[in-house]
Amino acid sequence: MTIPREKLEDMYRKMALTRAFEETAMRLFSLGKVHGTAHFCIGEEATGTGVCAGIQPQDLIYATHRGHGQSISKGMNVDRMMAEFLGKATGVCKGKGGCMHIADVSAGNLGANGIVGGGIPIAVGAALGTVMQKIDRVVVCFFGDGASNEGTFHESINLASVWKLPIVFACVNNCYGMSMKVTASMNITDIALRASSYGIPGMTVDGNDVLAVYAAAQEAREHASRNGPVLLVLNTYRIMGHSKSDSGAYRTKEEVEEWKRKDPLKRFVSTLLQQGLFTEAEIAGIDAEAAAVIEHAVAYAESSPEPSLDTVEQDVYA
Amino acid sequence: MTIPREKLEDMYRKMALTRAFEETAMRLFSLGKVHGTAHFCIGEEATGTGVCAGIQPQDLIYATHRGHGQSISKGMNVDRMMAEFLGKATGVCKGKGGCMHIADVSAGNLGANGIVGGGIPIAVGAALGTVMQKIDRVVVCFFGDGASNEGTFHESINLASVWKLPIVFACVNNCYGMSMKVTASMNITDIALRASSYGIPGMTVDGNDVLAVYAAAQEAREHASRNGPVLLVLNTYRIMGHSKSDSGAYRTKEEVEEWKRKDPLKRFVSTLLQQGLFTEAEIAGIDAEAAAVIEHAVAYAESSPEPSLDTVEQDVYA
Amino acid sequence: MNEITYAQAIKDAMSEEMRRDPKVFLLGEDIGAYGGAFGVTRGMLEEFGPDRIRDTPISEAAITGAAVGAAMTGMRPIMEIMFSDFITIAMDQLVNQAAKARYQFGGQVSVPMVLRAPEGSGTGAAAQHSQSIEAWILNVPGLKVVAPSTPADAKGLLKASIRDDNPVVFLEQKLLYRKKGPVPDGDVVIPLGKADVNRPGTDISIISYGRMMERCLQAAEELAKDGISAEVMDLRSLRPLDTEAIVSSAIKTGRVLIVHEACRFGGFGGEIAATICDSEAFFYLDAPVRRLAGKDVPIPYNKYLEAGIVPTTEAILAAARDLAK
Amino acid sequence: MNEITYAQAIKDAMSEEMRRDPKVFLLGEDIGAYGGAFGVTRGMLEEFGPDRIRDTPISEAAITGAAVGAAMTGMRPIMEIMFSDFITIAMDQLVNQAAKARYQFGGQVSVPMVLRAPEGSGTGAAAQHSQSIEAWILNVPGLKVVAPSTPADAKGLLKASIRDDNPVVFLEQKLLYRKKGPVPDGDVVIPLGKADVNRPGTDISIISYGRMMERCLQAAEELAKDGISAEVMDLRSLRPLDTEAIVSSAIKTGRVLIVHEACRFGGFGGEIAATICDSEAFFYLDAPVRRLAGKDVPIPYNKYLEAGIVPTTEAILAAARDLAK
Ligand SMILES: Cc1ncc(C[n+]2csc(CCOP(=O)(O)OP(=O)(O)O)c2C)c(N)n1
Ligand SMILES: Cc1ncc(C[n+]2csc(CCOP(=O)(O)OP(=O)(O)O)c2C)c(N)n1
Ligand SMILES: [Mg+2]
Ligand SMILES: [Mg+2]
Repeated sequence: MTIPREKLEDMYRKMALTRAFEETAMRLFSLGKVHGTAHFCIGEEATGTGVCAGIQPQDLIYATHRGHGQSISKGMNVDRMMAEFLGKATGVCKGKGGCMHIADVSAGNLGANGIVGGGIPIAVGAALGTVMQKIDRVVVCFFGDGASNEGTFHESINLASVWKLPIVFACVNNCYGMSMKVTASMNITDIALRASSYGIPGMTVDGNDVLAVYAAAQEAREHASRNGPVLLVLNTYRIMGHSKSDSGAYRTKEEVEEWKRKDPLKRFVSTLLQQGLFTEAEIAGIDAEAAAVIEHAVAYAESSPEPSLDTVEQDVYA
Repeated sequence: MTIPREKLEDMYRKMALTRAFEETAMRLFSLGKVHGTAHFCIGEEATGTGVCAGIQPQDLIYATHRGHGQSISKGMNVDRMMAEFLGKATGVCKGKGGCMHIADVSAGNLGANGIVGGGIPIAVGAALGTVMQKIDRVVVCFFGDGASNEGTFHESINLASVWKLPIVFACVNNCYGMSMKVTASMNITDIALRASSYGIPGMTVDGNDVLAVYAAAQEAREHASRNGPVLLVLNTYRIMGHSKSDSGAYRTKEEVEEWKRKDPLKRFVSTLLQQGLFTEAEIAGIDAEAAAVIEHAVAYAESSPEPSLDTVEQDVYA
Repeated sequence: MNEITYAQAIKDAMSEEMRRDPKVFLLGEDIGAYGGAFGVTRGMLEEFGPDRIRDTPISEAAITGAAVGAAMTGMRPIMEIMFSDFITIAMDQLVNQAAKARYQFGGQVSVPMVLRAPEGSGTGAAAQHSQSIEAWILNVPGLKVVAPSTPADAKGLLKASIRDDNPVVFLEQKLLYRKKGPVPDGDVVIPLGKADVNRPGTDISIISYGRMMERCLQAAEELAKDGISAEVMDLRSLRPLDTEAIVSSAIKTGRVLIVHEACRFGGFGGEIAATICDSEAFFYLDAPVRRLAGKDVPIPYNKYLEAGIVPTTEAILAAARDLAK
Repeated sequence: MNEITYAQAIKDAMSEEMRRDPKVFLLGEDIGAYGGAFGVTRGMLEEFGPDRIRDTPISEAAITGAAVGAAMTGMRPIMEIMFSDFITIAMDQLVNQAAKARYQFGGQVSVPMVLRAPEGSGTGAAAQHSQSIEAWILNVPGLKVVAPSTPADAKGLLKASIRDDNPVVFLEQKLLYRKKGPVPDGDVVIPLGKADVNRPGTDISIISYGRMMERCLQAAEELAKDGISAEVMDLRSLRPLDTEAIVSSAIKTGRVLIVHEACRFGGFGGEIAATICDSEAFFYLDAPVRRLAGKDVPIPYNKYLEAGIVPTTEAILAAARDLAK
């Protein structure tokens, strides 16, 4: 695999930025600066980054409630993202959406969804619009292992398959849907098997290996743009609690620790170092840069005004 | 296969009764005696009869909008069924349900559903109740090829599979969902493939061969009662229009004619005759008996009173 | 001015809009060769082809979501739900997605789609195919809801709905499909949010919409014979609602009878009555604001029972006479 | 009499009923080891085991249908939908199946199930996790709908709901979960359909339910200082509705203010107002029947915006003062 250095650097930068964003977000939470909840993707960064790296700039993504990494990897402005997280007027959704509804249409991110499985049919619609408008574009729809048990998963993939739409169904299997282990929520161990219900290819990849995800995403995109839908399953793990209100009673500390050792950032770094492509100093530089970018975002967000109550009735209707 | 003669006779009787019921119902329609619509299963009789023959008396079925054969085969009283069809007070649903909502709880028929796919989760609930009440019983849930594209199909089978419930999902694939050919509504040719999404067995059988359906249903029931759900696909064909308002513009006459030649009643009769189990006279006797039973049902229904308007507010709440 | 059916008017509106704007397309179950369960789209496949008249599998949530997604990315889908009762299956996509996308994303997107669905009883289709479901979706900011009662309104309001940049639920009236009425020639668009005073009057306001309009007008005709001048108002668009027209009619007559087919309890009649009673009109009321609506039962199959649960012309007449006393 | 939280009261009701009746069981997402998104079922798995406290995959339609089917065949399921907004996904099963089964099958079956779901804004969860959805399901004959405002009511009404032979939607109030209140010891069952006059009064009736009750009572307290005697009524059960209590309070005071958190347009306030204005109480009204409700917008994320769209104590006070003038 010969990936240009800039591409590798960009991928690591996105992962580092995601991690820094979330660690900062958690700090803001503990400082009582956030009203609401958040769903962190720490440990899953290779999925959003690998997939977004493997598609094209004109492609669209539909993100999930656990979508910080997906959004950042698709090129979202973190200042406006952080401002949205803090509910500010300068937020990408003017403070009305919050982190469960991050969207950045200009960057091709059509929005995170608070309804598990709720975004899947919508992504199919965007793929339909793509074909009908004869645009050279693929849609990527992210969703979780838990979401793959919703009826919308089934209806949507079936519909996309009969219409042969250019869409990649990217299932981030982080082993849990809230507290339910994936092995308890379904009777199969490889979610990609479900592709066979729709006569489309299913692919399973190690979701903690960003290079593997990247390669798989490229292949899936290629297939989708020519031959229709692909189900791409990315196996990974959710390190943090489900959301801010999770006591973790449903899993063991050992299990979490085991997966912490598989940290996708560390893993990517060691590959990059081993292959002599980057030096430790260069990596540290990217990390520092990510920290600075996020620091800037926090300053931007914190100094931004709250939205005025006058705006509350705006944008209900177009 | 050594099936007792009475069993064979009972199976043929149910099929003949179903056919007679529907042909009579169509006549009543053309006489303007029916308000509403109906969905006929002519050509599909082997599915309802074969499945109901293969299960036990204590088992429950959930029927579909095309459920005359399912209901009759489960042992429903045709007088009260015909009365319901005509909306009479003596109807099994007191004239409130009509033929889209035929149910006969005393005979283990928990009801037909007007919502495509709407009965599937409910059948799962009955199977859950079965297990929780430690009853020796299996639930059979009928639905169509079209229904297998509804989200409820997916959610329900998945739920039943993780709970290993005693349920047979009986998919009557009659090649069409209203006007949409099954090959256009999904990208696979064997619906039983969908079982693999849930880690349960899928079985496909010639739905015009009542003996094959019977054998498959026995096997499926056996599996369901011990090891959990089975998806049993019965391939057949809808000879009549979808409902009373179908002009048939979406298929060729040749296709229909071809399937008419595969009539499940004729086929069963020729097997019975060939094997020397029944004489032509005996078959004619069963046919005549079926005609008489249905004639009686019509007389019963026609002489029954309309429900009084006083009853209209009854049974909204228990 | 042509006499055409309500179904034809709907088809004409769609066809004209599709000829005008390549972004408009149809999706739904059995809308192609079959022509729709009520024949509304018959012939459209032949004119527009399968790319723009899209038959779908039986998957209401996916169909609705597909419309939302297509609308968010540049298309103007018209989707059909075969019976309004089945909106329940697509309810999340309609209510939590279509209605919310614009607001929750801070105005970044709009969702210009129309969801057409027939409602009402009278066809012997029983509890799951006969409901009038408007109240279930009228408490959802972000949606618009329309329920035309004549071919002319059906055509003009559907054109407005298709051109609207918001999700519009267009509730067709099953029993009106075969009714004929005059429809003006040409590209006539009727703006959403304007009630129509079908018959002006001074003694009592009868406010209704949809299938009940015909009965209200018949009752008004009878009332005239008694010397009672009834004003009959067709709301046409339920959200946005023409509160101004409602309030001024109530002020004028002082007596209001609200009529709808949907079940009474929790029905949209409550909103209309409350609008009047919390307005200036309150001070002009000479009698209680009366609601006449469907009985609070699921729709029964038997035709006498089925007919017996919706307001009849006689019941409207009796209520109006009683009110006007 | 113990001081316990609203969440605890709900858990106690379920636990006591489960001990009493082996047919009662729970199903829903993350109700087991996790204890439910709001901790309501915490500890129940330990007491009752996984057979009766059933964690499900994320499949709201199947969960609801499973409850319907289990209820039709002898069990008494209590199911949880994590946020009331997600009822939309299960809407067909609730509205077309649970509510219709008995009627359309001519009384052959009953569907004794409870669907619990929390509603309301105030948690920073934005448009898809904060709605008050009661109006969407109140126009459905066959369903009952309950919305308790105190721990005591939550317990007593939930017990009644579990023992009811019909599908009951039990709408819990998210922001009340942690609030404490006195709950009588023992097996106290509060019948559905009875409003509670929390505070009797003579000058104005404030009619509300759910989370807004607290604010209505605060406002009444303030009004008393002005010499205005406000009667505050908690409807508790929305269907069946205690119309008698509503009408007689309106007759007594002649001035009515209806308050709810749900969006105003098409909200349940309309039914309450219409009930009054089409009753004998109409003749006793001294002022328009006023509704104070949530703004007609999706729920925004920002906490000031979010707080700004629901009626505040001050707004209730101002409206009441204005009405009582
Ligand atoms: C329809 C719906 N049901 C339930 C929830 C509550 N909920 C939010 S996230 C979540 C788990 C989703 O699991 P998965 O799809 O695997 O995504 P993950 O959270 O693991 O990223 C649940 C149950 C919801 N938001 N929407
Ligand atoms: C949810 C829903 N969508 C659509 C319909 C209209 N409809 C009734 S039967 C039918 C076809 C169902 O196809 P299938 O499941 O294959 O059963 P079949 O009619 O072929 O027996 C359709 C679309 C319905 N009743 N319910
Ligand atoms: Mg997950
Ligand atoms: Mg079929």
